[in-house]
Amino acid sequence: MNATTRRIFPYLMLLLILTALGWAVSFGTLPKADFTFNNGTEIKTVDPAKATGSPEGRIINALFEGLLRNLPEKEATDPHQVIPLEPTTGGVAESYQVSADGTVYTFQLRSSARWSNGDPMTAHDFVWSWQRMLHPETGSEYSYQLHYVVNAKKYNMAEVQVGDRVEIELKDRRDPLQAFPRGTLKRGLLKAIEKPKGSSPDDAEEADSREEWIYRVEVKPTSNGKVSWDAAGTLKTFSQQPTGTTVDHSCHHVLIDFDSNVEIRAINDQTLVIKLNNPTPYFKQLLAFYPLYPVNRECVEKYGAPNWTKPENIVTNGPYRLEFRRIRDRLRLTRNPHYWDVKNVSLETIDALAITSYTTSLNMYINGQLDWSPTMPNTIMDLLRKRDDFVSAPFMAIYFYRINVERPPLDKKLVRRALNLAINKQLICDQITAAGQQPARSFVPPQLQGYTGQQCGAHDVARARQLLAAAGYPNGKGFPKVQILYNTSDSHQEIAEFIQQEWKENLGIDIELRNLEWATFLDTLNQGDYSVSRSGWIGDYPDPNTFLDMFVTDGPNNQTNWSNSTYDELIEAAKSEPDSTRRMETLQQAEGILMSELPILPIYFYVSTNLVSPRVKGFSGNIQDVHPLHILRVE
Amino acid sequence: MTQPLLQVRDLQVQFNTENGIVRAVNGISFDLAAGETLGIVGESGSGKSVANLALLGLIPQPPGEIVGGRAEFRGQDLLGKSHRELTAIRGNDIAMIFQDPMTALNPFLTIAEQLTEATRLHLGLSPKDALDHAIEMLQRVGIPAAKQRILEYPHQFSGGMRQRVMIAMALSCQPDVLIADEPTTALDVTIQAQILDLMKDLQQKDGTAIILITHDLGVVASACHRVLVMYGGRIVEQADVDSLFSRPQHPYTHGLLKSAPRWDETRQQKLVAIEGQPPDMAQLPAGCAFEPRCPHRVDRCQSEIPPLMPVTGQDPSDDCAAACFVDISAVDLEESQS
Amino acid sequence: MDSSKQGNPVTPARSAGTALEDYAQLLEEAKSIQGVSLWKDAWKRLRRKRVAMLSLWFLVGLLVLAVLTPLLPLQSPIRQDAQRRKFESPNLSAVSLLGEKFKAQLKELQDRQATVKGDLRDELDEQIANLQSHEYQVNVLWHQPGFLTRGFIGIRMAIFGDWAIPSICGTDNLGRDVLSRVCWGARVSLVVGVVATLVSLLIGVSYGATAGYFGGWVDNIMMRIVDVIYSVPFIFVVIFLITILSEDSIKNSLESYGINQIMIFYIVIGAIYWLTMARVVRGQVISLKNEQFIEAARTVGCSRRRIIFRHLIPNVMGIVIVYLTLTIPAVMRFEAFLSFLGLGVAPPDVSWGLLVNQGIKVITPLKIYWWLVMFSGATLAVTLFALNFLGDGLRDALDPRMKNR
Amino acid sequence: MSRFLLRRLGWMILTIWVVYTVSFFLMRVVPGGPFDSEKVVAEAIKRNIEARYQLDRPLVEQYFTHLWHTVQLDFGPSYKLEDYTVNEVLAQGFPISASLGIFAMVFAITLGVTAGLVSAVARDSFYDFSFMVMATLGIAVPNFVLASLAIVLLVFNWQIFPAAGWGELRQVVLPALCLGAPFAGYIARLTRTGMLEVLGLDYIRTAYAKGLSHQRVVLRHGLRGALLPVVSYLGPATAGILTGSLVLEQIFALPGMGSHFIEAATQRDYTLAMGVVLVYTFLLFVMNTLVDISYGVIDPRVEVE
Repeated sequence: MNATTRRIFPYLMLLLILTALGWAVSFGTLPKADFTFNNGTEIKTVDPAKATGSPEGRIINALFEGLLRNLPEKEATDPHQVIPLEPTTGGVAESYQVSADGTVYTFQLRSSARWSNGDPMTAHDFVWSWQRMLHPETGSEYSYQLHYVVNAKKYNMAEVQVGDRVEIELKDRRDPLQAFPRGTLKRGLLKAIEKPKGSSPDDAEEADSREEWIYRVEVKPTSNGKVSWDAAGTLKTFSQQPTGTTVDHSCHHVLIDFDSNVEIRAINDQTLVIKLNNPTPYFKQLLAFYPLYPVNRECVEKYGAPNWTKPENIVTNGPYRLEFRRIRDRLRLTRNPHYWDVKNVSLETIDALAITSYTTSLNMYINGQLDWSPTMPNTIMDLLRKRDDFVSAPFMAIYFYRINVERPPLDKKLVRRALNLAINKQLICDQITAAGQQPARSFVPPQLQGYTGQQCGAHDVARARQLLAAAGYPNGKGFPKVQILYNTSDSHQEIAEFIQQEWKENLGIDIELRNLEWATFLDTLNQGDYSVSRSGWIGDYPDPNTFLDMFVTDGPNNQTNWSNSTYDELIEAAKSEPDSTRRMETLQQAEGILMSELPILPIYFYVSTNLVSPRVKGFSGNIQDVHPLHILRVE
Repeated sequence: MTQPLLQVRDLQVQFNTENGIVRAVNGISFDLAAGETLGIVGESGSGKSVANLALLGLIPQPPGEIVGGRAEFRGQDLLGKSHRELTAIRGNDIAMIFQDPMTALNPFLTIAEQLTEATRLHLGLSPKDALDHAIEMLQRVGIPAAKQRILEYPHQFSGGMRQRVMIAMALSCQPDVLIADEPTTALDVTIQAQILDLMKDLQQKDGTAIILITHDLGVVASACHRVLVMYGGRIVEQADVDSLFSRPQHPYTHGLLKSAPRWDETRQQKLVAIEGQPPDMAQLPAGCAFEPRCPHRVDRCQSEIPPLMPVTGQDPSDDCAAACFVDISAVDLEESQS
Repeated sequence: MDSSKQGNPVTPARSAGTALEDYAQLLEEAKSIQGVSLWKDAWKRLRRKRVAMLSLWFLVGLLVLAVLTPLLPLQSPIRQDAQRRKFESPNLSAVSLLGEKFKAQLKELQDRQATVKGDLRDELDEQIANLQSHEYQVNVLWHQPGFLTRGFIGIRMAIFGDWAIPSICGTDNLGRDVLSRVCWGARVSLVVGVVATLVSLLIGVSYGATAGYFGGWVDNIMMRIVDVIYSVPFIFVVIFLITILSEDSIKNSLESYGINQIMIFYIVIGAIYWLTMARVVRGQVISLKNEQFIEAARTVGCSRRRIIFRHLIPNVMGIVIVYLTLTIPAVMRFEAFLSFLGLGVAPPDVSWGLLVNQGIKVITPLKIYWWLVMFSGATLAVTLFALNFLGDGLRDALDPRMKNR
Repeated sequence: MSRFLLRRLGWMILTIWVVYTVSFFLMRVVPGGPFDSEKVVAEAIKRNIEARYQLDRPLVEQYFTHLWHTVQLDFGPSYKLEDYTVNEVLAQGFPISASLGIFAMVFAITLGVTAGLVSAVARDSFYDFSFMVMATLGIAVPNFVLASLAIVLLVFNWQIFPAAGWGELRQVVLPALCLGAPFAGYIARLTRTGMLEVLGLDYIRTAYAKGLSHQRVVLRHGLRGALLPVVSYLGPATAGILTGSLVLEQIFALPGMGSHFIEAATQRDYTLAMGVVLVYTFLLFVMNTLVDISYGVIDPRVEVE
């Protein structure tokens, strides 16, 4: 290297750094929005079919609108008022009827409902959106919310039986990686399924070999998009991945025919009819819950996933449009001029920030950068609680400990009950969480209408010691080493430390704490590789069922290895029980079993915590902790 | 005699170290006349380098400290000058060459950059003029292809070449005094001669006075007019070069001469090393520093420091002096006869 | 950089003696000079540095304090009393070891006993007795003390009884005494810091020195490996190692060898921090190995091992120690970071990293419980300060090149 | 030089491949997958989701498919940010992290070198002592503690800066200061040590003997040598700044790559984590190459080979 390069080099570097600095400060900034709130984290997606979680819910509720809409019963005058949310016809449906047996819902759509590109909304939009949601390739986590509809589950799980009317999608998609728009569809009757030899009946292996199955289908003729099911068809063979034998067509899927099997029907552009398997009293709630919101077919099929969700492409039907999005920073919403009720939408622009740190969120709120912060550090909760802008309401969610009932000594009911009695839950609520949470003695939160929770024993150390002694561990002697599993966030650690201390002091047993980061924690829990584990559950809809059906035998969310046939029967019976009072009684019986067996230790019921700037009007508390953005105003 | 160019009187330098106070230079005095080459001879640690560095304020302070004395250059006391005043003299009026050409040049800068620095500063040359001047200087010190090589870095030069560069650098402002601190020690013998010749040559052309610090008596013999012999931070003998070699007046000088190999001596003749170790400068003996090693010591040597006295029986104009209580010229004769 | 003249171990013979006896004599002399070893010499020099010595004594004191913590009349580091003692600011009001909570518990049991009869009464009797037993109290106040610690605690109970130092550093959100937690945390943090750093030192120095000394393709490959490891996301490595190692079966078999989770911790941290050390050492070795004294050692016929360990490593020690003083803080902070991720020490064990993390949570614009971050933070900072100054002192003392200056 | 760069490129590709492979399998060995959630979905639904991302394929097949896409610089869709591909996430996050990092680095170097120089020149003076105390403090105090204190002081007490967020210059300053502080401390110490060492060398004496002023000697003759350790520290410092930004991006709510990485790693967003890792690897490699070149630029004795 010669001296000249050497001399120039520092200046080059300087120039480079200066350019970089210039570039760094050249980022444009958006004008301040009318209303800014912290959404807690970056949302996974704005696609209603794929979203889960309440941050997603807040955004999708603003961007989209379902048949029904959860709105407060009345206008809030004071943010501290608790005003229940009800699924109302404030959504796309103008009115609806439910059949006497509670299984058939008929909706009339609002003629004024429009997409944000100006196109009218029709009942077909819902049919297509839900078909998309149920389609296996969409991979919707919340697709089970539609399983109440006749045959929806079968379609979702790609179950087919000989004799079914099926739809077959050929491998001629525009883009093989996009499930929509779909390739050519053949419809017909499934005549036979040929499985390769030696495939075992084992579920997992069967699923693996499924691609090689050969389906014999009598394909029915189609004219003008109508299938003549009664006409004679031609026999064709299909397979996803034919090996060995040749088939007529290779295909993506063989599913039951959606149009003729799944009971979601658009009678005309304005009328939608849905038929359910059982009377499901909370189905209205589900319709007002964001996963069942519709998406725009034209937009989805034109851009494909995930590009259709880009601000420049997306077409929505809610009060807001998506204007701008910067990952893990903000999402800017602007009022949708095509919204049917746009005159009642007050805020022109809304910023949803994705701030994960509680302290940062609080800092920004105090500093005036946020108008609403749903998160805050719980270390100073007692100070925050005294503030006038602290809005709190009971929340249909429970904090509890799962117990792995297969691990001795936790397999003994007496031990579990002793553990439960030895915890001073009141102290946890008063001193650790400190936001007004209620100590839990039942599993179902107390605010659900028409339901009385069944309770387990209250804090009683003497009794707990007696029970433990009866189980064979007087003074905790001989009690094997037990671990509490928890993940690192919030006050989990403090609560675990507290409970560790409680059991040590009151029962004389030594507990280890095992702290894992989130993904490992979930995996460990799923694998059942724990003794006691911190858990939480937020109800999807205000009904005891969302809490109680968790613990049926082998339920995916059971995870305690607990199994009780009476319990299973009661939960199943409640599902098809048309009478609401009797249904509630059945569920109460089930909870009674749960509370005496105690595969879980209820700790406390959550409350929602929100810091809301006094300039914001129309904000009120409710048990879902859902706060529609389009009804908010600022002064 | 005319006023000497540089007059050093009773220079004392000490270092305050963790091991105590090290008295590196204990009151030395000498004069340097224009155009003269003065050799300073002594072992490592005898204070010869420190004394000269002290003149230019180049000893690190702290731990170094000039405790006393005067050093008049053109009638101005160097030791009393401020840092700023000294920088105007350094390199301009008094320049230095150091022992190890491998480390004395800045490895990070080109020869051009290092050579033009002083001339631009002291002579106020423009960059272009300074470069031309530098090339000329390099040519004068005998570096071939100076025009190209001036853009190279020190590591691309051999040791001898680097010392030439050092000399060119030192002489580029035509200083009155050049202090050469062991300029040839680190070089091959053939290169040594070249460098010495070069210095002599340049001296003759520019009339620069040179202080040549060395421990090599051969160098002294070939290059110097006058010699100071230092031991333990003091001058133990001063003499013109001929007298020194023919009639050493101090036992140390004597020892030095006897320990140096000479080309004219037979192979059988053994070299005689001076026994013992150089003195610990932190704990100098109360008397003569050479006393523990001296073959001619007398009782007095242990308690009194012998002053530098003109040598008796010499021509006073020769300015010969030695610091010894014993007149070794007589003793020595006897010894060599026996 | 001329080290030959500055007194490195092997200096090229300056005066060429001609006869054998001269050599013998020279050797004799050299031996008499070399009497003081490098380390003794360094210690002598270190002793003169006041700040470094102060730091050293501070660290030694801290170490002793950490070891003797169970002997001190501190409150319990784990006993909670969120009801009565949550967020007490530093105060001098008298406390007892068992505290108000214990009295309340006892009183509650006695009150209850007075009202009931029969079966439950006996049970309550037993409970009261249990509550007052030494065994129970030790178990409740300290987390699974080891054999030695139990002994210390016994002595502490015998000497000081129920008396304990007031909460001069306040209490935390669960009502635990901060002073006591800081003291107990020192035990974990110091050991983690020192051991992990030593592990990284051992790996890093030998790796770096080898790569640097051999040079060429060996160096190239070894350094590329370091580059690769640098880029591997350590967070996965840590999660992977720790989850694997804390799996029940593996954990039990490790525990039978006496390796517990904290031990795993050191190894993981040490295994991550050796990379920088290796690089630094390599760079230094490369610049040193071409120096004359190494050349000299080679000509004298020293083995490679000897050259690396006797000549190169002592000379890179200076820079290594500087990096060491930078690594220990980094390790301590990393420990805090791991605790933050939930991979650190498991409560109720405490470490300073854990305490600082806890303290951070209470720095809010509304209220700062300053004593939670202040005392743990200050101890951590002062310790790191001391480490730093000690490192500086050691460097000056150890660096052979500083000798003649 | 070009040969050097070519060889480096070769090494880089190899390194990236090794890192890719190690991370790929490491991530999948670690317990937990991208589609685990607290509400467990039925096995069949999970299968559907995994099939969508071809996670049901054999691992080796996944490896080669993904590797092939990666070679074409297509990192695939993010598993947790479903509306984006990893390329889009990186394209949004990178400029933010980069500018934060550049600010922090510039700040660290400027402050560190200045403080180190002053300390070395005025050795054992009051300035030396206070600068070194500050440097040690910078190293000793974790940056998140520093950030919390800075927020309380500078945001709430004196209201100079906004609490968090991204968009304007004012919002970068505080995080960049907190991010750069420990590195400024390191650099100050390295500069001081390096300078002290250099100031004792012969050529510095030569420079003084030439009659150069103190300032000129220190800056022109001393600085380059003293900066060598600093320059070689810049490689690790880049790595440190990249990881340091993980925490600070969260505290200051900056949407940079650091927060993407932490989230991706803890949520097992394989593709995104992989994308960030590879970008980090690339950056580190480029930075290390730059460091090596700078070494050659500063020290002519070093042949860039």
